Amino acid sequence: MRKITFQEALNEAMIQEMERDKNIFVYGLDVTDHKRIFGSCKNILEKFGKDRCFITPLSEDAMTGMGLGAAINGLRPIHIHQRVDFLVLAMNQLTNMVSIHRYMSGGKVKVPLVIRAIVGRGWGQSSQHSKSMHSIFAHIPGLKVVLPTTPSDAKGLLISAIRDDNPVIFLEHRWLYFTEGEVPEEPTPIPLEEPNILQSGDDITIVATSWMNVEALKAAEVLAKRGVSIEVVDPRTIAPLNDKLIIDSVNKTGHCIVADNDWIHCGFGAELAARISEKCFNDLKSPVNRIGFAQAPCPTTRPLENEFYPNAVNIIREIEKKLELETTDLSREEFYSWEKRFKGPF
Amino acid sequence: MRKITFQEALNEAMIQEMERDKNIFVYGLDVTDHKRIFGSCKNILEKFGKDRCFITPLSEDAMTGMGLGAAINGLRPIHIHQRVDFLVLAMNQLTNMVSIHRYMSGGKVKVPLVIRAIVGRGWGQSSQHSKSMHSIFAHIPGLKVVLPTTPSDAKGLLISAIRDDNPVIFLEHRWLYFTEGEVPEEPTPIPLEEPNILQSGDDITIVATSWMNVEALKAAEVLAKRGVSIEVVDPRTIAPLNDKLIIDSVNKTGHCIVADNDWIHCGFGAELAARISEKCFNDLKSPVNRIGFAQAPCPTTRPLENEFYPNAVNIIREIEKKLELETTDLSREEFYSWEKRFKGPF
Amino acid sequence: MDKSKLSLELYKKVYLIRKSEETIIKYYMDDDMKTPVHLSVGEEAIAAGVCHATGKDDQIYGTYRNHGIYLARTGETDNFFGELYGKKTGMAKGKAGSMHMFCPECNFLGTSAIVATCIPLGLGGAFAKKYKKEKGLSFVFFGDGALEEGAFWESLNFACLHKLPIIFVCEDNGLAIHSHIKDRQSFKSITDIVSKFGCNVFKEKSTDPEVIHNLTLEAIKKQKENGKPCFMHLKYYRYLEHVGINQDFKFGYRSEDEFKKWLKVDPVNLQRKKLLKIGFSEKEIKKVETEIDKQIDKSVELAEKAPFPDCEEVLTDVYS
Amino acid sequence: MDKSKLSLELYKKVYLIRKSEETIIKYYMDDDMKTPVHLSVGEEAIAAGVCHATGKDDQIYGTYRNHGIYLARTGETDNFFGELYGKKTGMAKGKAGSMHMFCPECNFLGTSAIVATCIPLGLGGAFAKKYKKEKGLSFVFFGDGALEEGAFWESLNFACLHKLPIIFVCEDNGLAIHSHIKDRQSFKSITDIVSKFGCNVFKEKSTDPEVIHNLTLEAIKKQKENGKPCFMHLKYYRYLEHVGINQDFKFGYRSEDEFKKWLKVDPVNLQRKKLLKIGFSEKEIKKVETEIDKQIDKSVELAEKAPFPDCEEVLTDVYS
Ligand SMILES: Cc1ncc(C[n+]2csc(CCOP(=O)(O)OP(=O)(O)O)c2C)c(N)n1
Ligand SMILES: Cc1ncc(C[n+]2csc(CCOP(=O)(O)OP(=O)(O)O)c2C)c(N)n1
Ligand SMILES: [Mg+2]
Ligand SMILES: [Mg+2]
Repeated sequence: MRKITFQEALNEAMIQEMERDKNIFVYGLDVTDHKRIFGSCKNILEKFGKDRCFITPLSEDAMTGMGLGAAINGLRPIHIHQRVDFLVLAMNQLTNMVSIHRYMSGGKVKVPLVIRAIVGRGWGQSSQHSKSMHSIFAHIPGLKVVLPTTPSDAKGLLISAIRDDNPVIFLEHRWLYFTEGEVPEEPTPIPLEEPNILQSGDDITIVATSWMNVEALKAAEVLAKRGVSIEVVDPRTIAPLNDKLIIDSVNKTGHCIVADNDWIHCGFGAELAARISEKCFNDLKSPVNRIGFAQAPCPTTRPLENEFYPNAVNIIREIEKKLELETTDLSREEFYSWEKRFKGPF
Repeated sequence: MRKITFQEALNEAMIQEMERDKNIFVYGLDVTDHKRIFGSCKNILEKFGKDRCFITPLSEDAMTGMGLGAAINGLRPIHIHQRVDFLVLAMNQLTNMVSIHRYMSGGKVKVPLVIRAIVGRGWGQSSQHSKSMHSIFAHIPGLKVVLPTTPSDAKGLLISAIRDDNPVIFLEHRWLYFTEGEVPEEPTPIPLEEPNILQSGDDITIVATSWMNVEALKAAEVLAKRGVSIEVVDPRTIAPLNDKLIIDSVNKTGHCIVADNDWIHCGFGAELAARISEKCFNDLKSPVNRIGFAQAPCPTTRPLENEFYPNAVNIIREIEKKLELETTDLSREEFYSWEKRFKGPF
Repeated sequence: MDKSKLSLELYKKVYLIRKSEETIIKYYMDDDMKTPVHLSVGEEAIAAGVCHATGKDDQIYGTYRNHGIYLARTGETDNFFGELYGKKTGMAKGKAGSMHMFCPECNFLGTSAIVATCIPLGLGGAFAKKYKKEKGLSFVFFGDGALEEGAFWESLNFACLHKLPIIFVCEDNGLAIHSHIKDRQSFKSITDIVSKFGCNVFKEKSTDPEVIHNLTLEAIKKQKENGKPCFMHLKYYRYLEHVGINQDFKFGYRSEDEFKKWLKVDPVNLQRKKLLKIGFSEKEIKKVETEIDKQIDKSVELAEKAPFPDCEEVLTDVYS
Repeated sequence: MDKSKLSLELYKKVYLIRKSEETIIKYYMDDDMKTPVHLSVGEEAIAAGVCHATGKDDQIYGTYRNHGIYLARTGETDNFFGELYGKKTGMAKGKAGSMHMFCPECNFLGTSAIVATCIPLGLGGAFAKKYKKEKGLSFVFFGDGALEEGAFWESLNFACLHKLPIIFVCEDNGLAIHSHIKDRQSFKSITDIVSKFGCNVFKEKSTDPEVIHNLTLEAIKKQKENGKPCFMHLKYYRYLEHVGINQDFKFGYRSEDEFKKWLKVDPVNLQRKKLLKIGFSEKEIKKVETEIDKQIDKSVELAEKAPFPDCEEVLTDVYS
């Protein structure tokens, strides 16, 4: 199968869906400028014109409610934010309106609204351009929350999100935009609410979200050479959460680490750990541990940024502790370094 | 000791603190009208004048930022919201400004800002006047989040919140306003970050928040007659969370149910369950179970409201299952019914 | 006789609203309608006047104070009382209650208890009309308090920028709960400001439903002419407490004298007197009233008898 | 000679800003300043003109595009470059970076990378002044894009309602990232609107720092006279890309011709020429420039050499 990047996958999903259904439109700050939301909105203006792809004033709150109003009137809006951090300006509409409108109508309306937002990271993005906060959205009944990891998921899940008749918050990690992978050319939806086993293994399960899957896979690769067999499971859709594959995996391996791309306290990692601890109670050989951001705002300077974010090495060390392995010599391993890909500024 | 209500306790805390420190002021919608925020702001206007107690326009976002600006300039604002649901309009200021300002200044400023908000419930408050969402605020580093349960906590914790140099979100359950209890007359701060053992017991630990403590205590009372000894622990401050007493309790009893006054998915209950499962791994005799709201917006009509909210009976049934007890005959027990206290409309 | 037919129709609407609210007041203390009500008593001329000017293709959005516009728009009371009683026969099976009245069949598309939140929603409705090149306008009702929320200004700017087919209807009772407009707003004339965004503006303090109705027709015409959104600033007096069924003059935040002045031009009385003046007999009017009374009584009875929704309903309709 | 002293002081400020930004540009590709920069090149007249009119008791709040106002207000570059390099010597030990410049010692009290978020903050500063009956004004800088956020309108209303000692400074470059003001705003004149909230308004498109300075003094005077907040609408041209160090005319969203027109009245050149005209010699000016150059070079050197904060710092300063 041909390989494309995550960003191209998003772009392809939108274009193919917009060709299929003229009720889909794309809007948000910067969706038509030359940067095109890190390339993910390439050619959309050219192909579909400015009625179906347009910028807005800096008014996140009203623009979200506008999307809701359009959605209940038969349109299928895709609202895009360059950062998740800007989405909190719309928190009122999200929690008090978007999430409840169907319920409050006794099921009479549908809300096919997609909100895409990018999780920033690195090179001084700092505290206001790096939040993910997916647990916050996932906490609110009525919203669906999706975090794609692979290019194939980016396309397949975005197609499903667009076709879904519910509000879907779709959070894309900035660094994943560069990743390449096999992606079908045809528009092939991947069902929401199905976790994905990124790698099978027997000794321990890592449940990871978004970018942390990249780190988990790296950890798995490194430890595979030492004979440790790691299963990496990506929940992908975190609300509503279908945990069957996750529970099966942990029941099989008996050990679990949750690596969430967010703060730990009251995060989605807590939800995973709570469920797994409860449902795998009899099969767990060690407690479920959690890995996540340092419990602080994200600092700007690189050395503190390095401390703030967990990585493959942290995962490896945690696994070693858990399985009582010797400390692996990592001096010859090459880990992901954003020096290579992401120099900023944005 | 003399007994007063929760609402009187809040009022007393504010008045005593305002007498002590002239930099404290109180503002928000409706703080000066004849209802005085369910009585909690009684006499404040009269005692301290309109410079220190005033209403605002309907502008939650700007008014929160205003409080932050005042706080870093040496004042100690208390901002009040009739419902937590209105606080999400200020989510941008809370997550992007209030929580980070000290960190981003390298520790140079202090943010002594108290935000009081009321958790609505019952009699058709519906989906927009009943949210608690404390896990959402607790997820954000830099914010402190406090949920008082008893009148004594209402006073002691509010005093501590006001004296604290950090932003504190103080969430008060509407129904607790009616409860009476012993409260010291002197301004006696109760340290934040200390859970409270509301009742000691040996067989099982219930960790509950806010109103759910009332239900847990009732369940404990009912089951005590059947010889079951229940420990009820109230975390009180949920961010940052000091879990020592909680962990000790569960290590002692070996069983735990978390009863959170909120939705379950990605809620504070998940954080508790995750921590307890991890830290009490060796002593837990059964998995930690969670009790919370139905995963739906809060419906208006009473029969569905009844379904939506968990109560003492749910806790009792869960305990019975857990400890493999026979089903208790509850037909002669009297449970809390809001028919008696809260007839609405607000 | 067209003119007098209009007068009668408007009277029916204001009477229906007044009577429905009085019916709520009558039964509210029975504690069967367990839902906070924000009554429309005093506001009838606006609800009837504006809604009567709307056509099938027009849409309506509002606030928790929505009984007036709901009744004026739909004319129906079965679902209305069903919803107030929290029954299966309510338009949302009791899930919504008074604060979220809703009727997609009548293009009555959303009301909300969070101030100003339906303004962006109505914006989206107007946007959809423009996008799909459909006929009709989006009418968004809100109170004077909503003018203080950022969402209003953001919506106004977007509506004017895109020349959306939207009519903003500001129902100004000078109060937000118990606080006076002068303690909340620094500007003297909202229409002066709004017009500078590129909005057609209209203002009125009449309690005469026909005046409001004509003004609305004018606004609709103007919108069609120049494509710009309209903003109607309409004053009225809230007779009762903010939420609930009682008068509240005893609390002193406003004077009963003011109320008495407004009562002299009570919209329902006004319109009734007008009918008499233009030739309707007391008997004819009574007949119309009795019919409405009966409709309401029947609806209340139905609602009382109707079953509650099943308990499982708590978890349905969260997702499609 | 007072007048000429003022001209020199203003020149020092615009030169300091320009030179600092040029220094950033020079070293940015070394990848040691790992922080997104929104440069003030083109905006110097506003930063210098307004800040030079502020006194010790006045406070300043701004956005991510804060280098100009930071330098104009503080005059210091050690902490400034320390922060850009992410070092311990930065005013926030590297935690803040370019987008959060901060200096409580100079009453420079907050800048933020979320549009319009510092407007309410500045409101709080002004409120505190009034509450404590302290001297001084709160100056809040923001871009034209901020006018579209609800927070602006909410803050404006509150400031005017309470007659707070605040000066809103709108730095209008006609762009929000790459989007033009006409595609975002439906109103033609923001000052017309703002004045109706009860604000003193001032507008200017000069790039002459003295003009801006005098206008600011006028605003301060007016505020003292009638106690009302002031709103200054100041136009300028952004020379470079929104974020980063490059020109970006090749992307076609704006024309280089426009730039060339503005370049003719470049604030730094303009002020320099003025100095020559009023009698300063080339040598005198060079001397001043060299001193500033040296200051900056020294600061950069210091910053480069300074240690990074300790790793434990990631978890300090979260709470007091
Ligand atoms: C965002 C928000 N803030 C506060 C409230 C509490 N509240 C309910 S109604 C109301 C007053 C609104 O006044 P107005 O908009 O004039 O409407 P009216 O009740 O007069 O019709 C307030 C403050 C709310 N519901 N939503
Ligand atoms: C609330 C919010 N929305 C979007 C952004 C992304 N963003 C960063 S700067 C900017 C443009 C702001 O334009 P303006 O206010 O005119 O300031 P300028 O950059 O021109 O100085 C935008 C949209 C943001 N930072 N915050
Ligand atoms: Mg009002
Ligand atoms: Mg700009």
